[in-house]
Amino acid sequence: MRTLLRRLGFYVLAAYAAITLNFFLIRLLPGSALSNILTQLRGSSLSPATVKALEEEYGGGHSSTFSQYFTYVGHLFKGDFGTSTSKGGPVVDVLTSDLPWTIGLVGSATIIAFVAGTLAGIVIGWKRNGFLDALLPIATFFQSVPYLVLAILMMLTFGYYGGFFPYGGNYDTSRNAHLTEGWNGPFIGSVLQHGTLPALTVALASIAGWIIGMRNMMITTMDEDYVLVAAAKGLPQWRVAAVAARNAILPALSNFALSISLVVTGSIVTEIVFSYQGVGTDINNAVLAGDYPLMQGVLLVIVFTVLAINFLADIAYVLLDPRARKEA
Amino acid sequence: MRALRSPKVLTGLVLLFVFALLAFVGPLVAPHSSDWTVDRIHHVPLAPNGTYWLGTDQQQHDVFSMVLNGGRDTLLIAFIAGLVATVLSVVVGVTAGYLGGLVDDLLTALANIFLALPGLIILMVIMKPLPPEDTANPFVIGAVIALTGWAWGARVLRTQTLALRGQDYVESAKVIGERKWRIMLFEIVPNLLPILASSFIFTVIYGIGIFTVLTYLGLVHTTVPSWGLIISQAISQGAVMVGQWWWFVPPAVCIALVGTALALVNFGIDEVINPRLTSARVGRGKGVTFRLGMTPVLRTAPRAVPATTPTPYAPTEEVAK
Amino acid sequence: MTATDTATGVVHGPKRPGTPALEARRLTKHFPVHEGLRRGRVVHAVEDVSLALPEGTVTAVVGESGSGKSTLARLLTQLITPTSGELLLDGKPVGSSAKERREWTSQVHLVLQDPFSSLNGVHSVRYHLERPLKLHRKAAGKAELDALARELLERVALTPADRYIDKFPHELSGGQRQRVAIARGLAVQPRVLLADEPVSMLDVSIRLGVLNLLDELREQERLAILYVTHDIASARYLADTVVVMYAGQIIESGPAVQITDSPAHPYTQLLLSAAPDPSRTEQVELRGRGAPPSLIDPPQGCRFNPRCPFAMDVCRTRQPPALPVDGGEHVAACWLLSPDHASASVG
Amino acid sequence: MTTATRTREPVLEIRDLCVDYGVGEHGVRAITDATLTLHRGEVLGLAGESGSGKSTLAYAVTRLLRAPGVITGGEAVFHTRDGEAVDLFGADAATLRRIRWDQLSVVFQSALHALNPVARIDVQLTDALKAHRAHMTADQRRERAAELLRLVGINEDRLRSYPHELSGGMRQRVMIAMALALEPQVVIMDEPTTALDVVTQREILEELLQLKDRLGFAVIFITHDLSLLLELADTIAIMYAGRLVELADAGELFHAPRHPYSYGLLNSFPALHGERVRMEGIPGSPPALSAMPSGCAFHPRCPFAIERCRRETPELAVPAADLSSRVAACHLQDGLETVPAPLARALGSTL
Amino acid sequence: ACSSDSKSPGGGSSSGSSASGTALVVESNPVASFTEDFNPISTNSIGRLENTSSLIYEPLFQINSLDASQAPIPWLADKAEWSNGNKTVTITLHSGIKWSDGQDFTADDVKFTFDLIKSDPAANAFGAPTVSSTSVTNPTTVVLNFDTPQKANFVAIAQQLILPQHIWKSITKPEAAVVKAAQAIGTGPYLVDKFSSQLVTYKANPSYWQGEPKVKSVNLPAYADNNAASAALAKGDIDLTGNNIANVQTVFVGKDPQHNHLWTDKAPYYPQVNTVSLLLNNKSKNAPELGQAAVRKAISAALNRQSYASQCETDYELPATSSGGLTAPVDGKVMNSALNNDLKPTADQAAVDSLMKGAGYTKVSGKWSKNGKTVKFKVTDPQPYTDYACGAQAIAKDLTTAGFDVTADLAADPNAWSTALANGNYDASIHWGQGSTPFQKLQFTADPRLTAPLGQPAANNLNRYDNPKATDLFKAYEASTDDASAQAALNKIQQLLSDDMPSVPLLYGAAWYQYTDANFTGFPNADNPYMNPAPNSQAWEYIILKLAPKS
Ligand SMILES: Nc1ncnc2c1ncn2[C@@H]1O[C@H](COP(=O)(O)OP(=O)(O)OP(=O)(O)O)[C@@H](O)[C@H]1O
Ligand SMILES: Nc1ncnc2c1ncn2[C@@H]1O[C@H](COP(=O)(O)OP(=O)(O)OP(=O)(O)O)[C@@H](O)[C@H]1O
Ligand SMILES: [Mg+2]
Ligand SMILES: [Mg+2]
Repeated sequence: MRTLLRRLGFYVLAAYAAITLNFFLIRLLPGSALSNILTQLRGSSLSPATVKALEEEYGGGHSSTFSQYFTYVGHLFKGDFGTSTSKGGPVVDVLTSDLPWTIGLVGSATIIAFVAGTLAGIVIGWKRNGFLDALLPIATFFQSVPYLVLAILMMLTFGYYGGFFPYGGNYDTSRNAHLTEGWNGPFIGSVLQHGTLPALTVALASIAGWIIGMRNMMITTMDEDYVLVAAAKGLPQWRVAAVAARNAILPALSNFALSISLVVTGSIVTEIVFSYQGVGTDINNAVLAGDYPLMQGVLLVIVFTVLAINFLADIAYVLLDPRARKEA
Repeated sequence: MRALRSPKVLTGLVLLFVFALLAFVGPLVAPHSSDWTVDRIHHVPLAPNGTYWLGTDQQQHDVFSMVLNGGRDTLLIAFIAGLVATVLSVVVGVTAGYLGGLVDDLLTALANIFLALPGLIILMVIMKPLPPEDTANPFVIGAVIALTGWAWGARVLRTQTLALRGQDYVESAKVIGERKWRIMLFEIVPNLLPILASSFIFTVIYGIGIFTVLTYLGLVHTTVPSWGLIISQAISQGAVMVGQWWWFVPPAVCIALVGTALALVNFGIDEVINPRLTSARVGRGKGVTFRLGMTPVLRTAPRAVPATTPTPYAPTEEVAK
Repeated sequence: MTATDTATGVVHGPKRPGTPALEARRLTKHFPVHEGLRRGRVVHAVEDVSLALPEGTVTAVVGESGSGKSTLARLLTQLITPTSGELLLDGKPVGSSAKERREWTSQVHLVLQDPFSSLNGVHSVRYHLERPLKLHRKAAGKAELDALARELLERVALTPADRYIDKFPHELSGGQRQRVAIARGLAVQPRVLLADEPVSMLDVSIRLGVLNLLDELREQERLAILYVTHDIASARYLADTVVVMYAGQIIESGPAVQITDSPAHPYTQLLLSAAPDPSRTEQVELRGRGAPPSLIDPPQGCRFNPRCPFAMDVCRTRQPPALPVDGGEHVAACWLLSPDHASASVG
Repeated sequence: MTTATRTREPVLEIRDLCVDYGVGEHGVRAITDATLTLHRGEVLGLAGESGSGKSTLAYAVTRLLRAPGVITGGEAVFHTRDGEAVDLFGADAATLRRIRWDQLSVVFQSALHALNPVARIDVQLTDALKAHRAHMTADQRRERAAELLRLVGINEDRLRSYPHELSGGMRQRVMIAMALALEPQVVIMDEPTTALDVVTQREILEELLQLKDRLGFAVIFITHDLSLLLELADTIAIMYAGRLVELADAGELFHAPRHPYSYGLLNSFPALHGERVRMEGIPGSPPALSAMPSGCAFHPRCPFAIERCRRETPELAVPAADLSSRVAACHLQDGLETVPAPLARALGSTL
Repeated sequence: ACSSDSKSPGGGSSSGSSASGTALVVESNPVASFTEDFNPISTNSIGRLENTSSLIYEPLFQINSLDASQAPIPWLADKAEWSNGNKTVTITLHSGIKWSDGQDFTADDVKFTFDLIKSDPAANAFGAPTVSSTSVTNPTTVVLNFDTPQKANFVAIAQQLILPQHIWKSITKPEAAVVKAAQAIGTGPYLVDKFSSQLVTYKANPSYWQGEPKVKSVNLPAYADNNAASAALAKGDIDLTGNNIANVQTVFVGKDPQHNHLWTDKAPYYPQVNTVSLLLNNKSKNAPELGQAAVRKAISAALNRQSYASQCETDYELPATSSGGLTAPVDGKVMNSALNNDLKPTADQAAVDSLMKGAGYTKVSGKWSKNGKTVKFKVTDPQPYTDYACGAQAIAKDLTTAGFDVTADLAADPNAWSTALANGNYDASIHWGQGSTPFQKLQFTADPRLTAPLGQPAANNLNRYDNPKATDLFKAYEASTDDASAQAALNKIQQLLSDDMPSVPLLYGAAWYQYTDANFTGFPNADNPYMNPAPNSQAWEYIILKLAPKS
């Protein structure tokens, strides 16, 4: 329990640091929502008075940074992230509408990749130099090709040229689709169809890491005496493999938590390439439009999610490893 | 250097060498400079032909020349990112691991926070305020990328340092009166080299990917076309939609190959760090399968013992007490 | 249980005329433990140890695992700071400033158990030897360093020096490595050499070589040597004086042969009866089974009393002082030796 | 030392065992032509320096040797409880599984590493029962696990502990209890007590010998502590550089070693009694597998080496001077050479 | 649960109320997702982002900016009369108009709206001139008074969307208010049907004052970026849009040549509606030489406009031909005829030489210099605007060839770039023209009254042109009460710009416009140019009302 409490303490600290960093980092940025708005208002000859008024509104306030900071923190605690300057409406609304998509896409892809990759790693490691080892170079390729290139390749091959899957949007919004958001078959079908390619990209890019990591851990663990003991006991093969896998999975679990922020980075890219409408595209648009409240909101939500996943992984680790539990 | 024998590592090294060469001499041997154009009027990219091996882009730049010119920045930036990140991770990781205590707590918390922050977003935010001179400077970009890429290495190095800290040779160095920094630098760091190499390569791969993305998102200011920039322009100018593959496939393939090459080399380093992985390779292709608990029996041993085998030892009742 | 109970006067170790090279007075080391939310608990790793190491002698420290042998050795090198107690070099107390501590490193050297890990695999033999030379003897110039390094190798019988000086640890056998480790210790020209189980990781066939080397160093260099081991037979072989530790305390000390031939403390007796001895003919009986006590919460009185087959009431309440066994150097901390209590003895 | 109930019945016969590490040109030979027989109820000690191939031999026989270890020759015949003779090197996986633990179990050097750190003791004690005694119910298995713990002197309330919650001695006891769970014919023990201190070591060994007397299994006991073996074993095999160099009854070996290496080893252990004399051990260090000396591998360190030792590899043979069936691999003992005095002691004399 | 019939005409299974018939799909700006805000005066509501505000809220008049001489089209207002030296306008409203909640639309609503943007300048996103006072004469007549002549800015008054007073009077910070679908009450032809973050649907307002529109429903899907929108367009999923699409002939028209159309089927394919110019910062700190008219004119003479038009704009835009700053293809009728075709498509080195020598420069090792200083500056444009980036590089090349010391500076971030421009923190930059009337277009590059000091944001005259003569001429235009004097003033301004060249006209900027007539007919095109199709709120309302489903 104690370890967990300590970890929790760290997470609170990290969250606070993120909140603060978030505030000050963004104050450092040049440009503002103003120029974005002025650009949008082409076609009208704005009077200097209007420009001034808009500057007051969007050009960054003039009150002291400190008091801004406290207002910001105070608002955060009330769940108020401010108003998006590029999309209108509270940032919270943007997040509530877009975050579920991202979580659904990235979450499912990551979990599928983790589970499938780990299982594959276990099998490949167990078989050592079996024919499955041929998977390794392929896996290496996917692991090392940048997300962007991978996403583009996927979009071109399976989407644009192959035509197997749609490669833009979250579901079919075309005029003949007549889909209603909600838990109904056609809608979910469409969501799955549209999610396939981006999810595949996220999954493929990360699965290789799990396969290789798990294989290496498996081979390392199989060298442990207790695995040999399991074999010496005349246990069935799968039981011996299970003993090794059960121990090898522990480091994989901490790696899982570590890699989450990489996955997040990758999924932002994936969303952008596949025109997927989630917080990844949001943050890109927010950066381009100088929409700082939205940027802050997305950044915070992502950091909090990563921290939460890390904490969950910590808990899982403690539950799975009796040695960690002892310290706890 | 047993790792060198692995065909994977060898392929990786050869590829890397080729690309490193390309980065160095590419700009020198490129038929044209990056801003050279075939003409100033046409806007339909030329397909690959005898003169322009990889065709031209919309502005009639020679793609082959751009690809040759584009490697240097990409590799340089990734390399610098790897270098800076590795140095940072050594400083933080080894210091935290070796000194322990409050320093460790603070540095570890710092690394963990950087781990939790999604690098790309931080970079988007950091790159924005940089003046154009800086976002065009490979050293600055590399350093900034490194800022988001050091934490993994630091964590691994810290864990490893914790293990090395207890080694007797560290204790022995203390006993002869070595100073702390010297112990860290001369006793611990050399033993971390394989891990450093691995984390360096990892960061370089990360650097290539993130630099490509940053260019793609238009956050990098550069006048020399990097591979990422070529891809980004091809996509924004609709090359994908009309199938002008020669414009974006070559740089994409270059990036993919460099990444793969690095990962292959990392394979070898992994085996140096963890020799057990090497033993997993032994016997491949020799008709021997190693399975846990089923040691293979290959009756190849020459009979060193002649037919007159000495009587196996069997104590007799009389001799036993 | 208070420290004042114990014999404050007894300083263990070989008795030689003059000031001992190194003397420890009432050294105590408590390691803080972090367990649960209860704070302020400590491991009583070394308790009230007084030990003198005169030059030209070998003192062996024996005892079971966890009895505080290594902690004692590390305390003497100042790798860890004692909770209380005092260290004297040639009769002079040492301060704790960084400078004095560095000074100390040139006088006292520690050779560790595992020659595979006590030499850094990335450095050559030369580097290992030249570092202390540079640090403490301010030897300058390549030639001078080289000459000194070769001389050191020859002193530990790694001859010809040429064959070894540019090798890396992994190119040497265990015994050769341990010799290099010792040579490095000699490089600082120490007065005192502490050896923490220097041969336990070595192959049996080469152990004696290293022990014999230590013996020669005692004779030729007049070093004061502390030999830490759990192998009581080798302690007997090498040492002038054997000091037996149990649960952080010295419970018996005296001339090596005397200790092994007629141990006085029940724990020493137990230790001897457990040691393998092929020439033993009768079946041994272990008297005092069980595990050593928790050092966080050591037992009242004599720390051996829960296991002791002869435990008396007094053993459970009062810590025995070091009592003379036969009028000589041989002392043991056992109430059985006290005339007041011996009568109550059962065995 | 030896017990009255000594039978002549062989339980494990190893003939001409050869083991390589690596295949093909990268392979090195770790065991050459090892031949020995283990009899029912006997304690066979295997001694020798680090790297001499003791563990390799033990694991190869049980087919538990890890990659890149390969058995390149010889055979190992195991006589089961039911009198069936199984060639372990020809056996298929199912047969091996059947014999393992049920008839032949192993205690590893470090119990800390040999116990699965994430499984409770009871699970580790019962999983072999589950695999080999299908008819037992969960309750019976539990009861048996508790019984086993009591057998090695551990309170059964420790059943639900994890390995890291036990002390080193307890862990090693658990390991032994585990090895005895199915009452095997043979237990192979690879340095089972090296990591423990002497008092605990002796406690455990005493218990082990009692159990052996009660249950009648045979033991292959591997250690480099020859003085311990001399107290413990019935028969001792000495290995040097991958070969068996001497094989003799424990008492014979102690009093009258026939191989110079055995002699040297015996001279490396300072005595607990008597006069303190300077001993020299064995000069030099053991050879590396990849750079074996020609002829007798021991000749560079041998004080008695003759020219022949450099050229010819001696074979295990009954020393000419002995009538017993003890064997040693030394040219000096072939009856043609003059045997140096230390190697020619008569039985019954003292060192 | 009951989703089996979801493909049947009539829309989603759950919505019985959705309009019948095929929906018209429009798209204007890529957004990742919508947030429910239909506020017409906010700068970032759905209506503003997607140019659909006037489907709900309507202006007083409609303007076809393709023809500068065409009179405003009466809409909520029937007529507007200027008096008092162009300082007062009396607006007569159409009668019988009702808000969609049933309340009457009256002059009070118009007065309320103009009062509101006076008291809250931030709400004045259309740039309507600020009134000094307003009064309502009767329910259909409202009088707006101004301090200065404002007839020249009538377009901005005409296009101000009118808000229902009964709803908006209680809203405190109107420009930031969030207007949910249910509160989106206007006079317009459509009502919000359904809102989801990925798709907004509008349905026809059955009681619309001009009669229920023929297009019964309008769909507005969210496309995360240009690529997604282009792909959807190519598939025929979008009926009306305006995107800059590379290879538009292949990617869009070629996919269904029968139905997929652009403004015309020949290059430049799009209507050319504004003047893209090379803004030269007259007050540049780096390059004070840019403050000299002769240098600016020499720069103009050194450019290869045709090259930018073909290679950078892929022939979607034409090279500029008039130095007066107006857009020849649409402003022909009001252009100063003396300035027709005085800009050359290719560089004229001789002209450069004479202008520079005239200004006292000499060529030293190939570079024009004076007092040892070369004319050294940067052309800054954002990397992501690939056509401008291309242009900037080409211009740098041309100018270097001509003897200037110029580099292209491709800013990574458009936002930072536009901030730099607004604040006067640049030397030179390619920028599109702004304004929907010829006068506004000229104001954008040259009205000294609309600029701001260096370091403060300006929305017009980013090149910081400062010339009292220009101020006078702009004032003269505003004061002119008849067409002839107005035209005379306009000609003078053009002449001044031609002489001084505060910014260099480069290209005629296109209004991006793509449509497919597979489902609806009646789109404007070169043959029937009834409205400027550039994505603009009012224009789209006007166009949509002209459309009819294909039978
Ligand atoms: N740094 C430390 N922190 C806390 N406890 C420690 C520390 N070092 C040693 N101890 C404890 O002090 C006691 C004595 O340990 P020490 O290593 O001196 O024993 P030892 O006699 O050398 O044993 P061994 O024969 O196993 O080497 C042990 O209980 C040990 O757990
Ligand atoms: N995986 C391996 N690859 C190559 N050589 C090996 C491997 N494992 C062991 N060896 C070599 O085989 C020889 C015999 O090793 P083994 O472990 O059997 O020795 P041992 O007698 O058990 O030594 P110890 O007393 O140290 O346990 C050694 O020389 C060792 O170096
Ligand atoms: Mg110790
Ligand atoms: Mg072994």
